[in-house]
Amino acid sequence: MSKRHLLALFDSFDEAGEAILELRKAKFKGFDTDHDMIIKSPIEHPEFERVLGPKPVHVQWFPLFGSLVGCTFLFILVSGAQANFFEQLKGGKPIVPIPINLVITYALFMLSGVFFTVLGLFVCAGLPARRVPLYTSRVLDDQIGVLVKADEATLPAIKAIFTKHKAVEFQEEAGK
Amino acid sequence: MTLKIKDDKPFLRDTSKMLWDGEPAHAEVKDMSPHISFAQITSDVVNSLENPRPIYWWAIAVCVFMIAVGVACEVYQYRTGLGVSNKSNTNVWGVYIASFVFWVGVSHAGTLLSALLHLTHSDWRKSVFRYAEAMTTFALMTAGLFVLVHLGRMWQVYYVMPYPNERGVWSNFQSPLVWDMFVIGTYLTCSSIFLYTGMIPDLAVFRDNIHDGWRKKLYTFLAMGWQGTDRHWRNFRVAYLTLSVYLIILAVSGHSVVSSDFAMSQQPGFHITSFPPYFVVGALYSGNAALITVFIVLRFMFRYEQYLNMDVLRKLVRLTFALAMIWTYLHLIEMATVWYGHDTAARDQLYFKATGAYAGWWWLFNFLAIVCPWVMAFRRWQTNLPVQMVLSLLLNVGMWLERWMIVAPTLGHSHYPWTFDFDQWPSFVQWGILFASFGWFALLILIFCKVFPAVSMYELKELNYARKVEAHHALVGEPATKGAH
Amino acid sequence: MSIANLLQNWSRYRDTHPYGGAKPHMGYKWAMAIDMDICTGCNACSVACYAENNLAVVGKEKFLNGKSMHWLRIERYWHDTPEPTDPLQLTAYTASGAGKHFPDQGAHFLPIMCQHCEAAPCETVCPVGATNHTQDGINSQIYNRCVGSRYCLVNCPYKVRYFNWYNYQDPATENVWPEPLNQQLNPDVTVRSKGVMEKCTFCVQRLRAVMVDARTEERLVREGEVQTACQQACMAGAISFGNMLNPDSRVGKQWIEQGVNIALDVQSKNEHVGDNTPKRGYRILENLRPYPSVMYLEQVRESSV
Amino acid sequence: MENNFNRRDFLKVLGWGGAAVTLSACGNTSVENGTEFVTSHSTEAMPEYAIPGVYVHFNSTCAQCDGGCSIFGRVREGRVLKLEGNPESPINKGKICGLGQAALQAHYNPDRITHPMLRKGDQGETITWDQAFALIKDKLTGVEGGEVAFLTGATSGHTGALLKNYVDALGSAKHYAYEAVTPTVVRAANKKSYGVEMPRLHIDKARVVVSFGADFLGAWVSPVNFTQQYAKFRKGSDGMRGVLVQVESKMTLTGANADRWLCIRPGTEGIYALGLINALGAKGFKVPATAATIARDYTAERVVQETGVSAEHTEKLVAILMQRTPSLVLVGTAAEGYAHGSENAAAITLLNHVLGNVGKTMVYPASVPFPQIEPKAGGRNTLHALSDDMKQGKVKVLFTYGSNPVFTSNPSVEFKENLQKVPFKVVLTHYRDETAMEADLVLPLDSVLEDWGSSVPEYMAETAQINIQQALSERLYPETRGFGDVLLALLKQRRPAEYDKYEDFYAYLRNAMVTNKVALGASSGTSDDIFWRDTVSRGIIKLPATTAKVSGKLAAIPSLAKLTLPNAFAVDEAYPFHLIPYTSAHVRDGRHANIPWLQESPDPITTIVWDSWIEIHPTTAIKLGVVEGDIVEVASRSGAIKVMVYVFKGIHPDAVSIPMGYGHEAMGRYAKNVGSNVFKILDSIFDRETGELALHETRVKVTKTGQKVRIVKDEGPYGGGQAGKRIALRKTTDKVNLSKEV
Amino acid sequence: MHRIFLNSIVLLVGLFAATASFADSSTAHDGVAPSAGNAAAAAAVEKKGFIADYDNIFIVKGGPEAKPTTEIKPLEWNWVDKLFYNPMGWINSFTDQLGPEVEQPIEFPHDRHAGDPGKVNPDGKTGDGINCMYCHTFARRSLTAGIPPLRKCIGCHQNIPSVRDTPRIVKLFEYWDAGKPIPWKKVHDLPDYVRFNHERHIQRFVFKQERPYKEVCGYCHGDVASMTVARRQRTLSMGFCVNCHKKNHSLDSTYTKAGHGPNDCFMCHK
Repeated sequence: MSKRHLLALFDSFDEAGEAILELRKAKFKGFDTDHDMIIKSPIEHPEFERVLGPKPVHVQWFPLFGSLVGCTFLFILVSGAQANFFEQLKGGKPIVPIPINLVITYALFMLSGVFFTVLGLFVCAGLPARRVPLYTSRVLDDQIGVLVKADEATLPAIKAIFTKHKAVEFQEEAGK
Repeated sequence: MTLKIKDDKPFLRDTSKMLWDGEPAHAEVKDMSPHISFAQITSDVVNSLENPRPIYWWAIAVCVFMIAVGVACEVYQYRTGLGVSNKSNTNVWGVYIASFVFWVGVSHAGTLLSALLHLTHSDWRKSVFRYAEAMTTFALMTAGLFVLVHLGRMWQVYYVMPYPNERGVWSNFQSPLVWDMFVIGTYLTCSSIFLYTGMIPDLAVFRDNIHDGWRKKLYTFLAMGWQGTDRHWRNFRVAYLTLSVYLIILAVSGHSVVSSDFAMSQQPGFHITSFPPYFVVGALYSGNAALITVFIVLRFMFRYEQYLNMDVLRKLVRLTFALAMIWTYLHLIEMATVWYGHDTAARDQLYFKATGAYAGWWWLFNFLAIVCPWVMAFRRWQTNLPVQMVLSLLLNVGMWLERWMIVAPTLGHSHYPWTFDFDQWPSFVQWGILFASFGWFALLILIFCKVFPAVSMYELKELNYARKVEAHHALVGEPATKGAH
Repeated sequence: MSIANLLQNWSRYRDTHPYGGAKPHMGYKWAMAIDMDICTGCNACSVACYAENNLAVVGKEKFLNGKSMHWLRIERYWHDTPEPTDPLQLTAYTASGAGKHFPDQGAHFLPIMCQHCEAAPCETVCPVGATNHTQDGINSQIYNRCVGSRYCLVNCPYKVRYFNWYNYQDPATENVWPEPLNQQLNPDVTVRSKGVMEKCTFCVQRLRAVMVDARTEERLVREGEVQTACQQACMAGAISFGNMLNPDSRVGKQWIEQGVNIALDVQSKNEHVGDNTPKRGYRILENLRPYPSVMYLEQVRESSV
Repeated sequence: MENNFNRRDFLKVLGWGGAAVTLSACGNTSVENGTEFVTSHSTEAMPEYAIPGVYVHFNSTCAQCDGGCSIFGRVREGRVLKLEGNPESPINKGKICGLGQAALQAHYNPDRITHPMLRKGDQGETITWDQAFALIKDKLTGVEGGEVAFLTGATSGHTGALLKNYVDALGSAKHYAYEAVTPTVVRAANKKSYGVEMPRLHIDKARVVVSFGADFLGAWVSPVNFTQQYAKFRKGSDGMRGVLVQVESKMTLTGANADRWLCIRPGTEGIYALGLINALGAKGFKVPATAATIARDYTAERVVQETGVSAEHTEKLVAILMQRTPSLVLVGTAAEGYAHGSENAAAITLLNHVLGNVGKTMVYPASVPFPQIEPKAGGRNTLHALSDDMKQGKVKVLFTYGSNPVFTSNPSVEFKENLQKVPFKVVLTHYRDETAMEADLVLPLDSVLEDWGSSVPEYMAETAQINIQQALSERLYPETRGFGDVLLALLKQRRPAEYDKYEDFYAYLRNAMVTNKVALGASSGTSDDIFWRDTVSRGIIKLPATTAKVSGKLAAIPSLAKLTLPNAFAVDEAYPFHLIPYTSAHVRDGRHANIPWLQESPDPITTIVWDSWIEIHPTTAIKLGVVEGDIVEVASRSGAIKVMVYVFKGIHPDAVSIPMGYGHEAMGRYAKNVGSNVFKILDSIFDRETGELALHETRVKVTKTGQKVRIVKDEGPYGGGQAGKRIALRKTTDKVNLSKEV
Repeated sequence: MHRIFLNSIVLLVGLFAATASFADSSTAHDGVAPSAGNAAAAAAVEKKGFIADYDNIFIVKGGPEAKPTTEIKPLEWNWVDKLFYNPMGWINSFTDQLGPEVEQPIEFPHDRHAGDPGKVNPDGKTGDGINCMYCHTFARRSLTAGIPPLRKCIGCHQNIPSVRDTPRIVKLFEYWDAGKPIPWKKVHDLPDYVRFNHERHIQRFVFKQERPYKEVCGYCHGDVASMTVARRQRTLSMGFCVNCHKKNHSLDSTYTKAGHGPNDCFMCHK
């Protein structure tokens, strides 16, 4: 059975939230709110987390990994370079000075951390993303969009729930 | 009644003619109205980019002229040698290094507003942090130029980079200048990334609102397909928060390393352990002063009266005053430790600053940087635009002088008495390049504000939503919850 | 490099100059001693240095602006009344013109050049490693590596480094060697271009020439085989220079005799008996711990006249 | 196979290649594309011994001053790169002063004259040497020998002999030997007192040296030798470090090195010397009766009053003079430069007799047994004589060599004006100096590094010696000639039979030496070639020492009984200050002013470079209302100059001092318009006995002009204080034993 | 441009290489310390007995007692070094190192003079097997190898009538008759701030180690005996020198007779 997209636009976070809550309770067949529903909003709205249920975020592991790898790598690079370039003696300082190398190491600790954070964002958020169907610029402007993907059969029921919660507009994928 | 993010009350843009909330036209906008709609914010920002006041183009012209002056000076200096900048073997550094530190300092305010205040959930930062963040990046770029200008052989600057080369030679990792290169490079890279990352949602709005031309392509590319889905926002929040943390560390370590350029040397007057905090706070202080200047300019130039409003200015000014006081304390502490310390060379040095060839400038800087900010303590002047404009410029001059007073008289009075007290007045080349740096910085800011959202739309919308919630709760008589954010 | 190399030789890489364990300079440690009792301040050494090392004569205006290039400068001090050490008093003292009080016990001439510090403050701060410590204890300056950050000069306690503010051999602008003056230029010494730092090298071109000969003959350089230009010119013989590790060397004997140890920042002779020691050797600004390689011998003035 | 290679090509290419030791700004691209030319390093033109990249050392003699130091040149690829002292020479023992080092820049000076020049109106026209000699011959015809005059600096050696021959050949032509600064009066006084003009000094053996204005470490007689002796003197023997007391009105370099610098009222040096004799007698020292009689009137009170030297210091000096023997008393430029200079010098030499130093620390000098090559020197009195002759039109042809009288003459001589009355003036010189600007014919000389010659030093350090001056390199400019070559060419015009056999001066010199090889110490069996090669490679011929002794007897001194000294000067209201022209160790009388190294080498005392200055005592400065850097007008009865003020306590409040040798109006890019010429304000007051100009006798007034400059000096604005740091340390003690030191 | 490109590639490769160097510790050992070479190096250090005497200087003066020097393993260049720490030197060994062709005033046939007498040159003649230092005579006693004087050419050629009329020899005699040196162009030219010492290298390798001169000279100059006009065969860049000087070079090098080139910058740049 083919699946189709439906986008409902709301004016209010509360209304959208209630609609989602009801949708989650309704448990339509072939419609999993965790995977088949996407909320789009112009601002981040933490209340949605309550209605959407637990959605773990894994971005933070990227900087941890990046920072550790980055600083280790740089420490070895710098120490190795110093050991390799040992004709460059410095009076009063050892050839491989640890406190000094830590300063530079610290810089790369953060640089690679930042790189990996952004990498983590892109990986976890799925950026760069292709446009999903039924995109409207209004969800970045001043409306809240709830995009669902469901069997054709269930769509009217879903739509009914949206209408009940004062969805101001619907957009539907054209039928196959 | 549910709270709608769209507001049906008409918002009249033209504040010069009309009122909102029933106040007279000449009144200043005190705070952002909760009645303003999200779409209004979008259209305001988009429109302001399209139609700045004509003075914008004049400003661009002035900037270009300033840059031309600096380029001419630099070409002359490049061809003839650094001698034309009128330094000497005693005063080997001069305006260039002072300006380098100054510009690195300016960059710190952006980080403070965007990263530190982000962590502390300070809502008022939301309208100013974007251009502040841009200032961070551009100030660092300007600072980098001073490094180049300062070098005796700038065409060999790549020797500083540690890269595997044919000669089998590496740069000296023990040198604070190499740390500088690492840390400032990291800071610049990371602040650019931070700026860009924070801009992604806004770029998506631009992508949707601008329909043709190269800018459409640019925004489409840069927005990376952002659609504001819950997954996007969720990860974005964590990533942005993480970046903020990194940026704060970077800002602190960055300027600490810059201070170590001085503090790591044996030069009395530089060789002070309190330099890192002193530099960091001084940077925040001078950066905030610069922020106020840019605030006033942008507010006028791009008609941002609604968003860069008096409430934000007041908070900025108060923050600046607080930082000025912390800085004053550290400044006095620094002098006091020198005073009570056993290092006679450093004491001698301090006396030289206060009484020697640079005494006039030293006292002027002390007046500008310590006494002048007290004007900011007075509520009636905190939102007085002309006063704040002049004041912020004076503070900037004062803080530039502070850097110059760290560099010039200190070098003129080191350990070795034979070379004491050379006072070398910088030549027009040094002044010209300093002059140009302001033009360069301003030009970058102006171009940025014309091309990218100078105020953050999504954060403004968040702020606006929070206000709406407050207003709503006030209306229905419920206590406002903290859940708005 | 490899991790293996790093780990295997780790202890060696952690050695420091000069007070660490093993000595990085084996066989050679060039050092100098200057007897200021017989230095008359005649400037012959300085002119010899100009001749040997292709130093630029910068002219009146640039000299005035502090751009002079004398690697070896002779400083003249007056000792009339002891100067106050407290800065506040000192400021008043200098302001009153008392600092220029004339001594009837003559002047004090101090030839000062790069001190070739064993823990040189300039070396660690050079971003590109243009100034290093050679294994024979010289503070090297590699002109073609220098990018001109001038940090070394900032960090030099003695201010004996000199920066090329102009292109002194550029025929178009600042030519200080007009034809045929340039024919005198020493081909063993690079003429520095604009934007690089330069300083006394202990006449390294002479040192390296004899060291190469000595290597060919499989021996070490003998005492007296090499002289620096200033030493060779000094009429009073106030400057002695040589390999301190050579037991025959005059300079090494002088250091030992004067009780000055290169690896200490407070000499034991000063520790125990204060400054009243009959020994005259001292190093300038020793308390900053650069461990300079040039020892000065105090001037003596007869008190019975 | 003989072949004449063009040496110029060779030198040009080498010079180019060698001078291209510049630091290029390129990155690591190392090899250029064959654009540089190289040439066969060893051509026919280049001697076999010259290996590119390897230094060859040639011995020669320094001619920068009359000290006669032997030098060797480090020569590489045909270019002299560095001069060092020749260790063989007893005078300088392998050392060389800054002035000597700078001979290089005299050689490579960009302002040297490269061609003979003939005056054409205000311009000079380049001519050939043949034309020049023909012209001279032409001008000399019909001129009586007595109407030809030679004005030279000090001459000696074979050029001196040739000059004498030429002067003779012209028939009673006159030779005026003239040095702007020369110890003529001291020589005369020495001659009277010791029987020799310049006794050999044993500073190193003295335990106390009392120097009356003799700047023997700076610019007096033979500074290189004296500095070396001084070093030994300071170390001392038997643990007794030598004590130096300098008595003078303006601190010289020697004064700056003294254990006690006694600032004395100008002109009262003789009084002080006699006062010392009196004080010695009073302390029980055995003073000969003659001396005691003369010194009887110079009581301690009078000495204090007249000289301004405190009684305390005099007492201490007397005590140490009695305690430590032998001592040495020197009389120098500052004491002799007065109208009563001879009396001053006589009084001071008397002190030496009293102290019993004669024969101990001053001994009979060696001399060369060839009178024709002995040094000939003269003071300013010869210049006056010449100028008078010119004024009266007695001089028809004038040759000048090795001196710059237009620059160094004092105004009353009116040398420049009188020079106009000479119909034909030939100037042999290196630069277009002031005298050359007045010349009709300018003949460019070889630099001393290109020229052959011999010289006999005026001051012999140990044994007698003849110095050989060897050409260290090819001529830089092909159209220059040595003085000897010019003389020889001129002599060939007069005495062809005698001189045509010599191709050039080198041949003459070689012949003259080789002919006398036995007298010069070679065994008769030595072949000429070997003798000559040895001589040239040693650069010096040492002759056996003489056994004569200086006279130590007071009775032998004529006119001693008549020795009286005038009282201290009365203050001249109109011109209140004594002017002390100061001989700078570097620029001397101005002949070295065009050497950039010397101009940039700071004056040791004031550390001023590239300028002249007037030293004024602070109290005087306060009186005049001037501070450092003010430009003042210094006016004497003869003229006025403007000069900047250096406030300095090392000068008597009644005196001001200006260095000589600055203020050139011509000469070259480095000398021109640097400072002011103090010669231009010297009054014509002469020593009563010798007729020499009394250099220190001029009185001046100083007026503020209101202009101000920043003084260019090495000392920073801090003023040379030590800020309480341990920079330059000094022990003030009489209990050190340096003689055991390494 | 291609160098920059290569450099950036190498930088990326280097990232992996550094990671690989973790695992390198065992394999690198083979490259680092071949037992025979090590023993020789140790023996070389031991033979320098006089250095032990100098050690006492510090003790006499009351300085800190010297620890016995830990003998450092001589550095060998393993693939990590080549790849990561001096990749350009490594890449250069694959690229064309030939210098530009230099047109000389007289096309001097090196092969005819220095070539192997048994080998037939392209022009159909054999070489004369003349030692390089017969003409470049200063190489063993001076910094510069020197271009032979024209006299040297003539010295032989006036006695070789058979080639007297060939164009090159005619030209040679033209210079000789005009008394002008031949304006040879420089083929091996180092920047002015580099000072290479021919003497030391010839003394060491030809006279001490008695290696064939062709090998010694040819190490930098290539097989000149097979060329007519000499052409640069190596980059002669700093890496070329440094790589060689690093071989068997230990940190404790004295300037006496250790088995490696000196490594401090002042040796060539001064």
